[in-house]
Amino acid sequence: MTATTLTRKDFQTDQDVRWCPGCGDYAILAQFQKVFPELGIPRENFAIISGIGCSSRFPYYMNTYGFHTIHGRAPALASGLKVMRPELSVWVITGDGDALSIGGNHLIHALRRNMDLKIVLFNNQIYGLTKGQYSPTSEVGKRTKSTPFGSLDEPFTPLALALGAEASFVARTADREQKHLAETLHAAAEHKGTALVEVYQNCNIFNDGAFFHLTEKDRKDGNQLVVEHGKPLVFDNGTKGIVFDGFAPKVVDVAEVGLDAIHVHREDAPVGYHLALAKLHGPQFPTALGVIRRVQRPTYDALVEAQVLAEQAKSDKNDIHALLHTGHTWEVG
Amino acid sequence: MTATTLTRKDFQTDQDVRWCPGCGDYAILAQFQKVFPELGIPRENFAIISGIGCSSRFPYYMNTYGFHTIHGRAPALASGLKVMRPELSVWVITGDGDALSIGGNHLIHALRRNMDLKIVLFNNQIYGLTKGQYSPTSEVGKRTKSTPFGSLDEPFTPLALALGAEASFVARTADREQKHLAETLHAAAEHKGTALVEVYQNCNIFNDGAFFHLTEKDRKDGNQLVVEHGKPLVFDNGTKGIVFDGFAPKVVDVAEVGLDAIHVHREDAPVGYHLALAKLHGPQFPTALGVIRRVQRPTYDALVEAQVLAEQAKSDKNDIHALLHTGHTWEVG
Amino acid sequence: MSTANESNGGATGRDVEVREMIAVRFAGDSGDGMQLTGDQFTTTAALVGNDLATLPDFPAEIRAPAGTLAGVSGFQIQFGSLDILTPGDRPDVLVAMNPAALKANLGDLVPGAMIFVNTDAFDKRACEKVGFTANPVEDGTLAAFRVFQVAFTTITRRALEDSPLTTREKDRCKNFFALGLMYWVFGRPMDHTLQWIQKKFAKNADVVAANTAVLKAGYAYGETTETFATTFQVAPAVIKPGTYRHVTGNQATAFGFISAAKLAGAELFLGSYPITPASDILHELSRHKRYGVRTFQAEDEIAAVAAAIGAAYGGAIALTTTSGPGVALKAEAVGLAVMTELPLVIADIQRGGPSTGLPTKTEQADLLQVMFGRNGEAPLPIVAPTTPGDCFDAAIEAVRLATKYMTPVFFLSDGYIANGAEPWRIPDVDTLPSFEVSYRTEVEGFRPYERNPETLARPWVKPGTPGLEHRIGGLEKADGTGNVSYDPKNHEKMIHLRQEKVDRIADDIPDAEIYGDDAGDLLLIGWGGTYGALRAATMHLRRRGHKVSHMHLRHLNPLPKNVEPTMRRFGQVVAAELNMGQLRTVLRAKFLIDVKALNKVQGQPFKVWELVDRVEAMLAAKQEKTA
Amino acid sequence: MSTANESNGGATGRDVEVREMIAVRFAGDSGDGMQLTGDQFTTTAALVGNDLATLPDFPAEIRAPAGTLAGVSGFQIQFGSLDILTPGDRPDVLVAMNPAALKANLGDLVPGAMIFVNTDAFDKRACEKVGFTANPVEDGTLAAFRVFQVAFTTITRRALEDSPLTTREKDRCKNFFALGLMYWVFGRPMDHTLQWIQKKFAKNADVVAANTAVLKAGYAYGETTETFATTFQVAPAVIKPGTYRHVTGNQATAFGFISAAKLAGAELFLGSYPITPASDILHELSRHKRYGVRTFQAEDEIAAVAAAIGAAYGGAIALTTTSGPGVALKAEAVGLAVMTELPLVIADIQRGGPSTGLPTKTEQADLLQVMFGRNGEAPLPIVAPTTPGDCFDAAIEAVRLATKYMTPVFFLSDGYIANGAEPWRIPDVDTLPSFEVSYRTEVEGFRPYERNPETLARPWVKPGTPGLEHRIGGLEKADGTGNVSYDPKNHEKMIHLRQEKVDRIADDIPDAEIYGDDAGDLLLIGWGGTYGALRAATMHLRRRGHKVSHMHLRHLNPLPKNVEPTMRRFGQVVAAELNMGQLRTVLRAKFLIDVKALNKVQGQPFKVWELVDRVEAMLAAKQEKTA
Ligand SMILES: Cc1ncc(C[n+]2csc(CCOP(=O)(O)OP(=O)(O)O)c2C)c(N)n1
Ligand SMILES: Cc1ncc(C[n+]2csc(CCOP(=O)(O)OP(=O)(O)O)c2C)c(N)n1
Ligand code: SF4
Ligand code: SF4
Ligand SMILES: [Mg+2]
Ligand SMILES: [Mg+2]
Repeated sequence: MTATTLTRKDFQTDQDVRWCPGCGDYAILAQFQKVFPELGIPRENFAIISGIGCSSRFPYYMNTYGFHTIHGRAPALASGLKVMRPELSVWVITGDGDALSIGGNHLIHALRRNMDLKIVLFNNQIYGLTKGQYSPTSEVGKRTKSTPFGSLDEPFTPLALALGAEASFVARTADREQKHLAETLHAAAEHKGTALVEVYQNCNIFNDGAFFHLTEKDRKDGNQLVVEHGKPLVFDNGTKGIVFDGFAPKVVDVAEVGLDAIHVHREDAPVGYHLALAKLHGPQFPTALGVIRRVQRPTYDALVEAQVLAEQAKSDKNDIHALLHTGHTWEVG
Repeated sequence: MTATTLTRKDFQTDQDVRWCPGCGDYAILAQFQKVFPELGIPRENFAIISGIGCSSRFPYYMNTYGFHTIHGRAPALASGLKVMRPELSVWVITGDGDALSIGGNHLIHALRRNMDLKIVLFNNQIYGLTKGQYSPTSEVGKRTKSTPFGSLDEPFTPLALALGAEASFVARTADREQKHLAETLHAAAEHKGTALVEVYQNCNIFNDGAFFHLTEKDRKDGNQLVVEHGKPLVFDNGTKGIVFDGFAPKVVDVAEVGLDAIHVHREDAPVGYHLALAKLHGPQFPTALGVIRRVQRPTYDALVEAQVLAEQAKSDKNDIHALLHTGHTWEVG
Repeated sequence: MSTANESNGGATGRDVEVREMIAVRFAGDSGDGMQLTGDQFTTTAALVGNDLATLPDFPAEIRAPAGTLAGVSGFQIQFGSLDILTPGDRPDVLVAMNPAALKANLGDLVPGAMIFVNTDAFDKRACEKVGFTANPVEDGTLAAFRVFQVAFTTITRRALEDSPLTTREKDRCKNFFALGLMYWVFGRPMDHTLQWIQKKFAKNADVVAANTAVLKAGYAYGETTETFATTFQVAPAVIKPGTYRHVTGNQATAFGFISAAKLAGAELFLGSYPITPASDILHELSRHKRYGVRTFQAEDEIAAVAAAIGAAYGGAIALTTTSGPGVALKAEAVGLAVMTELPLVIADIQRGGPSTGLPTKTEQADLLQVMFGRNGEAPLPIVAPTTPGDCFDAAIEAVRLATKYMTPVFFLSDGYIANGAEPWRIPDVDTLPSFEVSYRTEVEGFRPYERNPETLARPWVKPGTPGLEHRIGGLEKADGTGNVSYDPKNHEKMIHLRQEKVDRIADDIPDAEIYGDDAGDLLLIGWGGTYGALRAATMHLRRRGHKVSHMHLRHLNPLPKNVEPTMRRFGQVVAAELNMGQLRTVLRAKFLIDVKALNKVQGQPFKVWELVDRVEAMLAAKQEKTA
Repeated sequence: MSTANESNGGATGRDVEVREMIAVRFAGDSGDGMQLTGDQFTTTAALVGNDLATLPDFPAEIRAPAGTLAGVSGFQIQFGSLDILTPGDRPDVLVAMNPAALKANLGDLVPGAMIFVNTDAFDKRACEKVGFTANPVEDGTLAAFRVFQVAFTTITRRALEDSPLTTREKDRCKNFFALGLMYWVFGRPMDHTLQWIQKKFAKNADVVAANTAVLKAGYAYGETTETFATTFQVAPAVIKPGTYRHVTGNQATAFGFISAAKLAGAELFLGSYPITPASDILHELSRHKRYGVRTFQAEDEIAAVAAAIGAAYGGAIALTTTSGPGVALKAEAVGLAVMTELPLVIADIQRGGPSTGLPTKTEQADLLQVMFGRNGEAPLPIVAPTTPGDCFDAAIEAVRLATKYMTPVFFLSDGYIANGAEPWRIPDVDTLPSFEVSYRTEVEGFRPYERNPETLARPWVKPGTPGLEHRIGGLEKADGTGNVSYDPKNHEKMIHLRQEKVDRIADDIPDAEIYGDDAGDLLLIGWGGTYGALRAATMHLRRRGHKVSHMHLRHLNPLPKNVEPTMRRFGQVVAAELNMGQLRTVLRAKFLIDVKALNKVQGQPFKVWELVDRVEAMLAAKQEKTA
């Protein structure tokens, strides 16, 4: 199957989709099925690796190579695959519990190594599959089955964690922002290195409406800051903007200060800026969507490949005889 | 034993210290034995929890309660202890492999939760105990037993990772900076919340001299930036300073720009600044030592305690009978 | 299972069947409220004085699409005038809210079972969606059954003609119609449910009115129509007097651990990471901060057990709860608890494996994992509850052993009893075992690994105790001092001491329960959650004249002392397990007795009659051989 | 162990003892270069044609303080004209560089052993530091031995009077003095070491000169002084012709896996996290990128095995290496490999447990962990190498089984053979088994869980293969299609299929090796790294007239087919293990044979003579009973 002729249908499977009706995962699936045929990659060269969670059932619904692994370990498993098979387009699908609770360590190490993986984190700020416990992204005070008196711990901002872990690409989007979601997936696919895409995803059963302030028509304008490289940080239909006073962000009226005063987004700016941007949140600030950081550095898998090739150039790579005879030997008889 | 009469000797044990002669760990131990008696805490109220590694043998040499646990899990084990026993002063001793490789996840979650733990990370940029493999803080290209052709992965900057993980207190010091080390331990001890102290530690066997540019008399002035709250970021005997151009740091001549132009360090500044500071490194920049971030937020253990007390105020906490009879019951016979 | 039928022409001219026990299943879409309906029916049965056992059966998906097989939610109850040991093998009565529910359950019914179908849901599309080519109610598919077609939805709507609720809201009441109808079929009072409706929906009078009306409509429908040929009469059971409540296994487990901590005079700490089917213990314990319970939802299972070890080190009653995959992750840390001899309970609520396996199904295939799944020689006690209610006592027993012997203990439950519920006689708090723990404070002569000569337990010292500062850890300990020791002989000594400490517990646990004679042709050995099925099967086998007894193990390591002698008194010994023969492996290795396997690995509990059949076959085979 | 002594007055008027085998231990401070000295001595012995076995003995600490017991580093070699199976129980000759080295090794020596002490190191302080109240060389402590006092340091300095090296540098040469002396004592040529010095220190002519001078000084010292009463003559062994080299077990393991990948026609991937005593496999494999080996030092053991599974999924020969604590962490992921039926080798280099235990010591206590330490029923094959050299073949065997049967396989080595070295006859590459793997590419009729009718293996498909896109995972698989299935009967079927796949391997492995007659009074069963000691003990037992045979298992799951019938042909069956009886448990459970235990759990290998003694006691006890 050549890549150019692929359509959305080619990526659909015969399995019944088993998410709750209304779940945000459907919308994300739809965008994947739209974007994958556009990437110019033969279908058989995709591998989708997931952990465990509602989100992690994703591979069953994509007609590519897919591996539904165990809880939290998808980035590690995908790393082994990518190191051996650098020609594949390897995607990791994970949830906020899968990626940040049990799997937090593998995530940060994949980012540090800059493994060429596309990691898409469905963040619904809840454990869906296990029926509604709070997660490491749940807001403080959240009442869930496991925190009937309200949760106590400060959540992670996933992109901030990733930036602290040397991420070369971090982006954020939302299930209901279909076009933006598709564009962000495209950007991730094109990045050489670990691309972390956080997708705000509505769990209509256990955490309904967590992101409605960002995704619903009547509320999103004032809360959504869509960032683009080289463009000023404006939102609310261009009426408001973000400036920095030293390292501290401030919301200003564009009309008042003029568009030129507004901070211009750069994907390759110092990471301190990206951290500040990733951490903007309501009610005081809008939430940033888009590619927040994108810088180039060598990928681990490519470096391994180069080391192997350099060494192999020195001798016959199949000569076991030579291997066994390295060092001191002696003859008997 | 009342706290006030304690001396260094009270914290020494009868166990032979089994680090290699010349190891930086000795210097750190000496400062602990100096600082602990000064903290006004009864000896029996210290608990030192470590993982596995050369550094993690530390508890055996401190005459307090000590637990040499398993590799990477010390922050998690210490969390359970602290939640049950908030009155104890709980210290975690860990290495760069223990804390950041196998234990990375527990570390970032402890920081996020702001467990009231003092985590002291002996960073020698190598696996000492297992005889010299590269670690997640080893520089790229490092040749070790497990990377004979040079390591490929970007190291973590431990404090940057911590900042991305919502740390309320991060500091850096070095084994050979005895006074600074002691002051930093004091600051950590006084912080309510997770305090992460990175101690650059010389492993004279497997990674000798890794920090000599920061600790040796003839080299340190130009490379060491000691930060203090409210003081400008100057180094090299006050001749040089750091300024920020937007988010980008720059080294300037103090004589040229004037002291007032130098950026003033604030421990409670926006985290983007702390990240920028934590990531300064040579050859272009000096390395920051000192308390880089210190902010107050509630600790997990205190919040748990408060929830428990609030609930206990409502009823008899020992009334099992009431517990078993909650909800619908019926009588037979 | 009907064991005695007696048909009388009732007052209305219809038959009244008197039953010793009967099994009813409610089945519908996930959204149809079947669990609630089952709960109500159960409570009323209990109030009427029946003994009973129940089993909910959830779909694996959170919300599967409506009308699909994957989305069917079921609730089964068996109740009767006898000792009820299981929720029943095969329902005598099925309430099917839609074609999916019918399809999913048809294979399970006893021949001649009564089926109540909601005909409104049986349109062509719905039937085809689940693979019926025609309407099964009409095409003879159900010929073997007594089928009653009732237009649940239509009648519900009719009963609510005057209600201000929307049609969708009205339709949601139809489970109360089904419940009302069943109350009539079994001659049960509606009071409890009526009161419950009042309380539950107190905030919305319209809903109270609607549910009340529909419940009554269901009852009235039974009474006034001529459709139903039979009603049932199930007499109260002879039940031990006392105060009763329902508990699921997981709830009883939570109650047990809270109580155990109180009995020990210490505070309970739970470190846990959610996982099916163990999460409900975390949920339940999270609610009981007022009893000093501290729950810590950790970042993963390793952190959960590590935190629990830290809590134990701090002097708490420390617990970690999980299922099989989580146990695998905790293995290394459990070894640390063995080496440091700290009290800790690891609760494994088993589910179908290997790997993610069948996460919502039951199995008993973790026994060898909990027994052997650690590096090095790391023995520890294992306690396995037998019924939902027994989870309470087994939890207390696990804590008792952990604290008395200073050792980690496995509490080995399973999905079947964890989710299953039964009426539970609430124990008198004063009758619970007392085992207040004591912490060492005496400085004189303190040595961290000095042992109690009877139990071999080392002292438990709380950090914060002046003068007892000491260090422990995972490296081998010198006998007595607890210092790090690489001495070869010391290592062997410590290995033997740790083993002997566990072995000695055999003197401190009751004999295994034996049902039936203590000698005979065949001994059925089981453990844990298969108790009810094995016991019921043995009862039937004995009624049928077989010399069969049942020995059930709650303590799996060490084994009770009567296990071996009892086994030797039977012609055949059979280990019946929901695995490939794990206890069997242990028994054979220990005693060199030719224990036979009676295994099932289907993610399902044993059915009583399959046990009866398989045991009879084994008896016959043996007879043939010896004949 | 000396088995035949013959004393001749030699040319110099001193005795020459002819020995069939002899054991020598070099011991000193960590910094004294004992490992290097041992290596040189070993290579020369090999070149002279002796058979031999060696054992290094490192301190647990990286660099323990000089002069302490904890800092003693030792190297033992046994060599001879016979088949040498172990490094020797008790040295006949000890070279002690300081009091600590003497103290640490004294208890191990045979009575009458020769001890060479470096008197320069025996000052008062040094003696007292290790607990000697007086100089043991002088106070009669060594009365039972033949002690030779040599001033190693003084003579070394003297030999280097003209050298430009510093005194500290000169003193570092003293191990070459010891080596030269030993070469004289055993009549060995110095050529090899002289060449080696040239090459090794090529960059520093002064060091070459110094080491050369000191080596020769040691030899000359022996030859010219009258101090030594005895020298030894150890004839060459009859050794199979071929090209030989030294290998440690870990090195042979690495070579084996590289070769296996080449034989399979695929690339090798190693995912690993450093841990003693497995790290050297990682180190060795990291050096061989030229053979396409990709090593990945992961963030932890879980990531290491997960990455290996990912590599296997990608079509690689996937390996993960660790020790017991790491195996515990990998358990959950190994279950995933079982469920997804991917080839994977997990190498467990066992060490002393439980928990962190005795990390630098050997043990065999992970057998039940690797057999049973996973949730659910998750059977897999286990291969255990028997000697350092056998690690090579066992590694190939593990890969062969993994790829042929599409299953994870455990490779169960231990610290003793991992660090031990032996001369190894390098196999002719053409004689290695060939088992080229094939990946499915045919689209027609593809089903992910269709099985090869003979092996029951499912097809191996590389992502990137057009038309075969499919999904796998840890949930139970439907037979054939591999789709997710919650069907009870399917689950049971798959459980049985996975078990049968492993069971069928019994048809594809050789019978267990039996040494001695195939019937008799006592069968000694062992597995893995105890091979040499058991074999040597059996040899001695047979020489002493006992009807004892030795059966050694390299395949532990499934067991070779001759295991049961062989066991049944012996009066007693004894499982000799460095644990509390783990193989014994397996054998008893499987065969109901009363296998007796001969255990040792001291972090040490078996000594040949302790085996002989214990077996003789068992033989005597049995005779008494039957008499
Ligand atoms: C080792 C292990 N621990 C726990 C679980 C149970 N578990 C499955 S998914 C999950 C969390 C799901 O949350 P998230 O990753 O946010 O995914 P979502 O369902 O919300 O998409 C948990 C705790 C498991 N399957 N395996
Ligand atoms: C589960 C487990 N994996 C691996 C090891 C082996 N191990 C012990 S310490 C260590 C790393 C030590 O490095 P670091 O934490 O930097 O401490 P250092 O020795 O440098 O102080 C490793 C890999 C272990 N003990 N347990
Ligand atoms: S529980 Fe939430 S996340 Fe999971 S499928 Fe349902 S709606 Fe989606
Ligand atoms: S190996 Fe390095 S870190 Fe470890 S004790 Fe020696 S010098 Fe210190
Ligand atoms: Mg989630
Ligand atoms: Mg280190």
